[in-house]
Amino acid sequence: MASFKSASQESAAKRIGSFLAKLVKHQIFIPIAALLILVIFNLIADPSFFAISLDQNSLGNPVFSGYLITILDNASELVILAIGMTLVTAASGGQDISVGSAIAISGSVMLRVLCGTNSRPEVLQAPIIVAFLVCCVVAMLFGAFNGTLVAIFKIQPMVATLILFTAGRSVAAWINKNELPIISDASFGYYGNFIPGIPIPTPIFIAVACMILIALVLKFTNLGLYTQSVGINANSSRLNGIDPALIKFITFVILGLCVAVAGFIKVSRFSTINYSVIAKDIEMDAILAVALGGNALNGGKFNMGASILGAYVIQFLTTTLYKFNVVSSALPAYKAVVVIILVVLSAPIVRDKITETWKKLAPVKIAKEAS
Amino acid sequence: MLLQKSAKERNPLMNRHSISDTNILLYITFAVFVVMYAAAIIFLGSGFLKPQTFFSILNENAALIILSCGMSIVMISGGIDISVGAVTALVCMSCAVNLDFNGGSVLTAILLALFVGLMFGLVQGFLVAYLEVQPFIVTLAGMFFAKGMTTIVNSTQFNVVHEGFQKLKSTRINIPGMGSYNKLGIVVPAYVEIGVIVAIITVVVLFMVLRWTKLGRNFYAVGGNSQSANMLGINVKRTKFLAHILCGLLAGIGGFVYFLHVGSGSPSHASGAEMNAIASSIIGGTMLTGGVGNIIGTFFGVLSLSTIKNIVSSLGLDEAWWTNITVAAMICLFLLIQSVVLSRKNKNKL
Amino acid sequence: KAAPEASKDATAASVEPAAELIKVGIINNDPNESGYRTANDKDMKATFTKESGYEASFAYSLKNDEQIAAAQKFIQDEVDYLLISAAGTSGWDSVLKDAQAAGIRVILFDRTIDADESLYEASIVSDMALEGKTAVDWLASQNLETYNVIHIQGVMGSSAQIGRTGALDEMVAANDKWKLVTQQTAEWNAETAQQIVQAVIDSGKEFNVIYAENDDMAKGAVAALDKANISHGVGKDVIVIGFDCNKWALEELLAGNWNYDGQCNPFQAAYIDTIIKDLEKGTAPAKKVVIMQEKGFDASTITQEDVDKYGI
Amino acid sequence: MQDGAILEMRGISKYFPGVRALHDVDFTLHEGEIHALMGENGAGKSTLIKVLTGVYSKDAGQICIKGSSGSVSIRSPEDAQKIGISTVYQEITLCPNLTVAENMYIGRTKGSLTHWKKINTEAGKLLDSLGIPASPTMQLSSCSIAVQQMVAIARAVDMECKVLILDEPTSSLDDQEVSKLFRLMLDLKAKGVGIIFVTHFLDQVYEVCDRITVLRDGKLVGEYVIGDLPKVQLVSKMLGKELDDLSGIQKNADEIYVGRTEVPVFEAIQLKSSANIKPFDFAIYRGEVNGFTGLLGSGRSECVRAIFGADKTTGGTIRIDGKKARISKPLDAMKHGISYLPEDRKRDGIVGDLSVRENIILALQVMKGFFRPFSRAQAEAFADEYIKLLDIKTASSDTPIKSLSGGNQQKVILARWLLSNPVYLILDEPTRGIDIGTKVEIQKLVLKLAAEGKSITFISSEIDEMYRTCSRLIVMRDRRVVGELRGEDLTQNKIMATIAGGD
Ligand SMILES: Nc1ncnc2c1ncn2[C@@H]1O[C@H](COP(=O)(O)OP(=O)(O)OP(=O)(O)O)[C@@H](O)[C@H]1O
Ligand SMILES: Nc1ncnc2c1ncn2[C@@H]1O[C@H](COP(=O)(O)OP(=O)(O)OP(=O)(O)O)[C@@H](O)[C@H]1O
Ligand SMILES: [Mg+2]
Ligand SMILES: [Mg+2]
Repeated sequence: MASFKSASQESAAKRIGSFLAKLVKHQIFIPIAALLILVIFNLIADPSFFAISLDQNSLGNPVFSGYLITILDNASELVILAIGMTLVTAASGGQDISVGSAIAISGSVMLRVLCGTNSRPEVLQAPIIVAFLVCCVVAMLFGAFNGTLVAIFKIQPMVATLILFTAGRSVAAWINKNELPIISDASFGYYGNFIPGIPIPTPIFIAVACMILIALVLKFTNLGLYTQSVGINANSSRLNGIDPALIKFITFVILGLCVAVAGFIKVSRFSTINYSVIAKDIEMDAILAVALGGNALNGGKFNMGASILGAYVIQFLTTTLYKFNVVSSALPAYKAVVVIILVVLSAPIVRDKITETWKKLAPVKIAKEAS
Repeated sequence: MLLQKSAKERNPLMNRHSISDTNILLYITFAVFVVMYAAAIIFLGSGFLKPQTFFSILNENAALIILSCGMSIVMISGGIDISVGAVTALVCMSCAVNLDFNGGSVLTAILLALFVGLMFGLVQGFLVAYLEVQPFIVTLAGMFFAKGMTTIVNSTQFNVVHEGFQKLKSTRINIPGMGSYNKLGIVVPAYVEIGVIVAIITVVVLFMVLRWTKLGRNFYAVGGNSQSANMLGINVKRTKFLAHILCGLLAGIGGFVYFLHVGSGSPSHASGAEMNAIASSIIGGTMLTGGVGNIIGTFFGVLSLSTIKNIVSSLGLDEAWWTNITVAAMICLFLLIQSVVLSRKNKNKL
Repeated sequence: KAAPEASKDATAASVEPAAELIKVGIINNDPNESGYRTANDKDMKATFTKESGYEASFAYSLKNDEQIAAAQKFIQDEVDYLLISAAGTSGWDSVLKDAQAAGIRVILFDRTIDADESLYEASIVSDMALEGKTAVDWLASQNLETYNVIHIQGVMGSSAQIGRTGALDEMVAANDKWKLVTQQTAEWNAETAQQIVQAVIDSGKEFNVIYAENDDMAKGAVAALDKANISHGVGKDVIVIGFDCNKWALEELLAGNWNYDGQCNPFQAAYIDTIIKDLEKGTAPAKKVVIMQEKGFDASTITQEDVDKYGI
Repeated sequence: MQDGAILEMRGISKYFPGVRALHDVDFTLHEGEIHALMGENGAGKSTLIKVLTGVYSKDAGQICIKGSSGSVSIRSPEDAQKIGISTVYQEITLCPNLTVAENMYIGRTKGSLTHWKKINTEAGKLLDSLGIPASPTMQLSSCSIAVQQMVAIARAVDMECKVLILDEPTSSLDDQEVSKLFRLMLDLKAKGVGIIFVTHFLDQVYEVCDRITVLRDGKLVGEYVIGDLPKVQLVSKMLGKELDDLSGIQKNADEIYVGRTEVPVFEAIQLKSSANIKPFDFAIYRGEVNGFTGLLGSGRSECVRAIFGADKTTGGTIRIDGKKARISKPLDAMKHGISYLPEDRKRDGIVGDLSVRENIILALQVMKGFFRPFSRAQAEAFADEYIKLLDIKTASSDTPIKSLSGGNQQKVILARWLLSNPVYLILDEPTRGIDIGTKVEIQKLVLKLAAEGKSITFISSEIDEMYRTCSRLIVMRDRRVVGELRGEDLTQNKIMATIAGGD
């Protein structure tokens, strides 16, 4: 009897072991594990981290607040950029480092259209939707510029986008002649903050909409197959009728669109812009999000969900560090340590080792329990 | 019988000396640099005619040259290191604190610089080579870490007053026959700083290492195709490890040269230097995809990049935004020339 | 050559300004950094024109090393004066020595640097420490029971950050009633400032003062307060302090949403102009270091005139 | 260790996720012998070699080498080289960015410096002596795949070694090169080197080998002295069943195609491409199988690439079903019902990280359109159908194609093009690296497709194969079409003569 029991337990343990091994091997495991680690850490350190309360804001509208809401809210732009960055990375095997600058440009364009010639208009000079569309077109044009350099002229993405990275913020300043446009119309602020009566920050909705959109696109078109195929082997792809240059170009244009949306949220948050610091260093975070999602930065296969989770991990981490009041200037050092721990844990070699030890340990544990 | 034609007859192409990708990119860089400088002399005149303008470029960029060399090496071996700028700042700050507050000497400062660089190289190299984590992420974390550590070491900026160091810092090597008259009619000799000598030695040594040593060739092989390199009997992991160590060490040396040039510690030192180093390497013909590159090219890459900036500041642009836009446009032009020439060459090959 | 003669024959030059333009190389931070910088750059541009006898070249960068490289270039281009608003305080002495050797005179504006006084003719700067002290003194005069301060710093190591932080740090160290709820750098960035304040709000910690080292960051902080329905401004829960006197910031003050704004005067060009004219005449500047006149504005006393006059 | 044994492997096992690549395999290599390692695609030959040379770590087993007591641990190809094992892997494993000479010497020279002059002259000598048409200073990536293969061989045989491993070295070589290689192998054998030789060409095995080890499904079938094992038995040992009769393959009567007047399915007039071939005329009719033949590098591949639009066409006209058409990129050709199976599978064929399923449906999917992806179930069904049809050995249709054995990768690519149901199918070396059983299957398949009315162009380095399947051969020399053979001209002798350019 006893021996039977232990045998069945052993096989159960094996099953659990192999399930875990499979899970651990799966790409999305990395950001999930990272999130879990952060959640557990916060739970132990201070459970109130997860409290969400319904308050009224200064306009008297009900709003949810709490760290979780803050994380979801603040991660929105990053999530949107991570979507585009994942596609660019997959198809071209490189990264776009100009997204921060491009956000400055698209934000500047948006405000320029809304403000007209006067930098501090009483009323909006154009409907927001028009401004947004113009801003989309401009951002996609800049995306197309990067895309052309990469796809047609075969310049490596990081260098090709270095051009816009260098010029972008100056272009943004030039668009508004260095004026500081400020929008006083409250409705413009809805998109970066709250829509009256809805207690959840609007950027969350926009981010979710983008996620749904990309999920639909990936499901109902071959974008995923084409980008991956081009990223893995452009030669083969061409011989199968895919135009690698076109696909690379398209991913950059899509990233341009993502930039426009992110830029819209950013300028809406404060109804104004600061050319030199808006979306500062966001390119690094966006790339980090892709990498934390376990995607290879030299192109090929990708997992969009993992990238998006990666973006949330970054914001979660940042907010956690703020919460624990880490000495501001030393903050990057802590971030670095966490990132390193995460990527090391997710390194295939390390994960293989972990599964191995787990497999070895599991029967021992069961045996102990049985005896 | 007829099937026994000699190999040469059968393949008409084989006798043609083919220029490798590495070399053609180098030629392009060199040519564009010369043309650009000549154009600057012709159209912008005075300043560019003076030898010291060129030497100033060297003085200002000695550290960047060294950092870019390290960057080129990791890039050739198929990786990237974006921590070098932040490591430079950390090196400066550590050395400054060591000299002024901890009673260090120039020697201890140099050792400290090398140590810091080496440690970054070791750890990053280990993670990249042996745990196979993507180099971009490892070194991004390295950059964050170095940034944080710099302010942990000391959060404000200050000039170093240490005497021995000041002496070293103000040592100038005059170049005979290249001086020029100043406004007051006195001859100002042309000079380079010690850092330039270090940089040139680095360039020459590394050029030889990459060209003639086994290790150097292994960098190319691993960058070209690491799987193949492994099967050719090259220890890929060790090679990558060494590339990062070398890059780290060069970041240490470059950091000290930077320190010697500015003579101060500050958290904002060398910010963005990694991007300049990457851009210089690429302008000099190193490919981010690995396996292609040349140190001499990198050297000219740095010079080209800063000449571009110099030209822009001499253009007398009236609005601030033109500065960056023009710099970007010129980089763009440069890359386009490179790209077009390269694709022409590849077309001819077929 | 012509240049040495011109400086020897200084009187001629000043009598007939159109004949011999004075070459100035102006090294500034990028004007898109902030409203302050934009105003400062405009002021310089408006002053150093051909009409007033100058041939000005500009170089912009937020990076110290790029600025130094630009300075070297101006030296080789043989400008007569080098006007510098340094991005960082350190690392300038060697290039200043080169300028001296080349017979080029240096005038610092807006920002001091850490170098021997003999290396420059004059410096026209804001006293950031004083700005900080004025603000902190104003805050102390509010006689709050306790001071729980959220301190949002600028880019670490910039002279504005050092000066404005120093005053607050001193007060906190010296006084038990003053506490820092958090002290973080937002690097002049409104978004980051918002995140920092948001984190404090989410944590439920008590605070009643926001000390932001510039207007942008104060704006970010206030956005976070608005979201959480924490009142701020005159007679409200939280005191908001900013710096730079952007016009929109002073309007916030006028509306009673903020409490205090420290001025940072960007208009140094006129001073520099006089000094150069003096130097050309052969007279040394009256004062080597000119400290800009600066005020602090209290929301309860500010007027529309102040906004129009001092807003930038 | 056995007497005279130079290498002994005992109880070797190697598992990949979902695949038992090797299970308890023994292998013994004697001094001065050529030992054939045989088996179907996916039998585990390459895996055994990679385990031996330290590319993969083994899950169980021991390796003993003469000269070192006890079992040795080989953890990397570097270790293997040090012990005296020199290897040519199945997939060419050289560095494309380095020169030919450097590829021959890197990783195996002593000292820490590279003597360029020395390696260039030595490489030059070696290349000349082996008749390899490449100069030492050429960048490897500009060499054809055959030349690369020969460079890899040159590198391996030049090494001072006790054991030489050749994993399908002959798959892209022509007869001349092969016989040169065999002479080399015999030389080395005389010097006491043990050679492991993997190939799917049975004739070659019987020409040079002394002993055969057969693997099937990762397990050892047995070790035989060559004289004891006739071909037929060897094949049945490999396949685990009798081979279908080769004589069953009968090409269509060719006479009917001579001087036919109907409109060709595809016709090219003075077609020229950026790949530097002389303009050529070409036509293919419904239900016809024809082929390009010629020496290595004579431009066969370039011709078909031009037809498919894989290289940029720079002149000439194309008619499809008599109507003028423009093919400027592969997609145009695909839309006209043309399919092309490229010769360099690794570079132009597979999309390594994608699954077998995605690789199979890729071409059809592209033709169907960007906005109309196949449903998962549909893709699954297609994949399963062809995995079964071509007997592709894969753990599942989700496995990334790069972890399949070489021959099975080839089958996947074939499946891809069959699935797209072409009118005109171009096969450039479709049987390269495919085992004898499947080879026969493929030849049959080609003829079956032709019988169904499809047109096929077939290129193979094995004249035999061409001879058996094609009813018309276009002969190429020096990038020029020099003749066309059909009907009774289609004899081995005539073909050789035309290729060589003799009249
Ligand atoms: N890296 C890998 N990951 C997973 N499976 C693998 C890997 N390499 C080989 N396999 C599997 O191991 C089995 C044996 O493959 P191997 O390459 O040794 O075959 P082979 O005998 O060389 O065949 P071929 O004649 O086609 O080259 C195959 O089923 C293959 O799918
Ligand atoms: N850029 C190039 N530089 C040098 N040689 C080249 C270049 N391109 C092609 N060749 C040579 O041209 C020859 C034509 O190659 P191709 O692939 O057409 O030969 P093939 O007749 O198909 O023979 P196989 O497929 O058996 O190699 C090759 O031998 C190759 O060496
Ligand atoms: Mg094989
Ligand atoms: Mg061919």
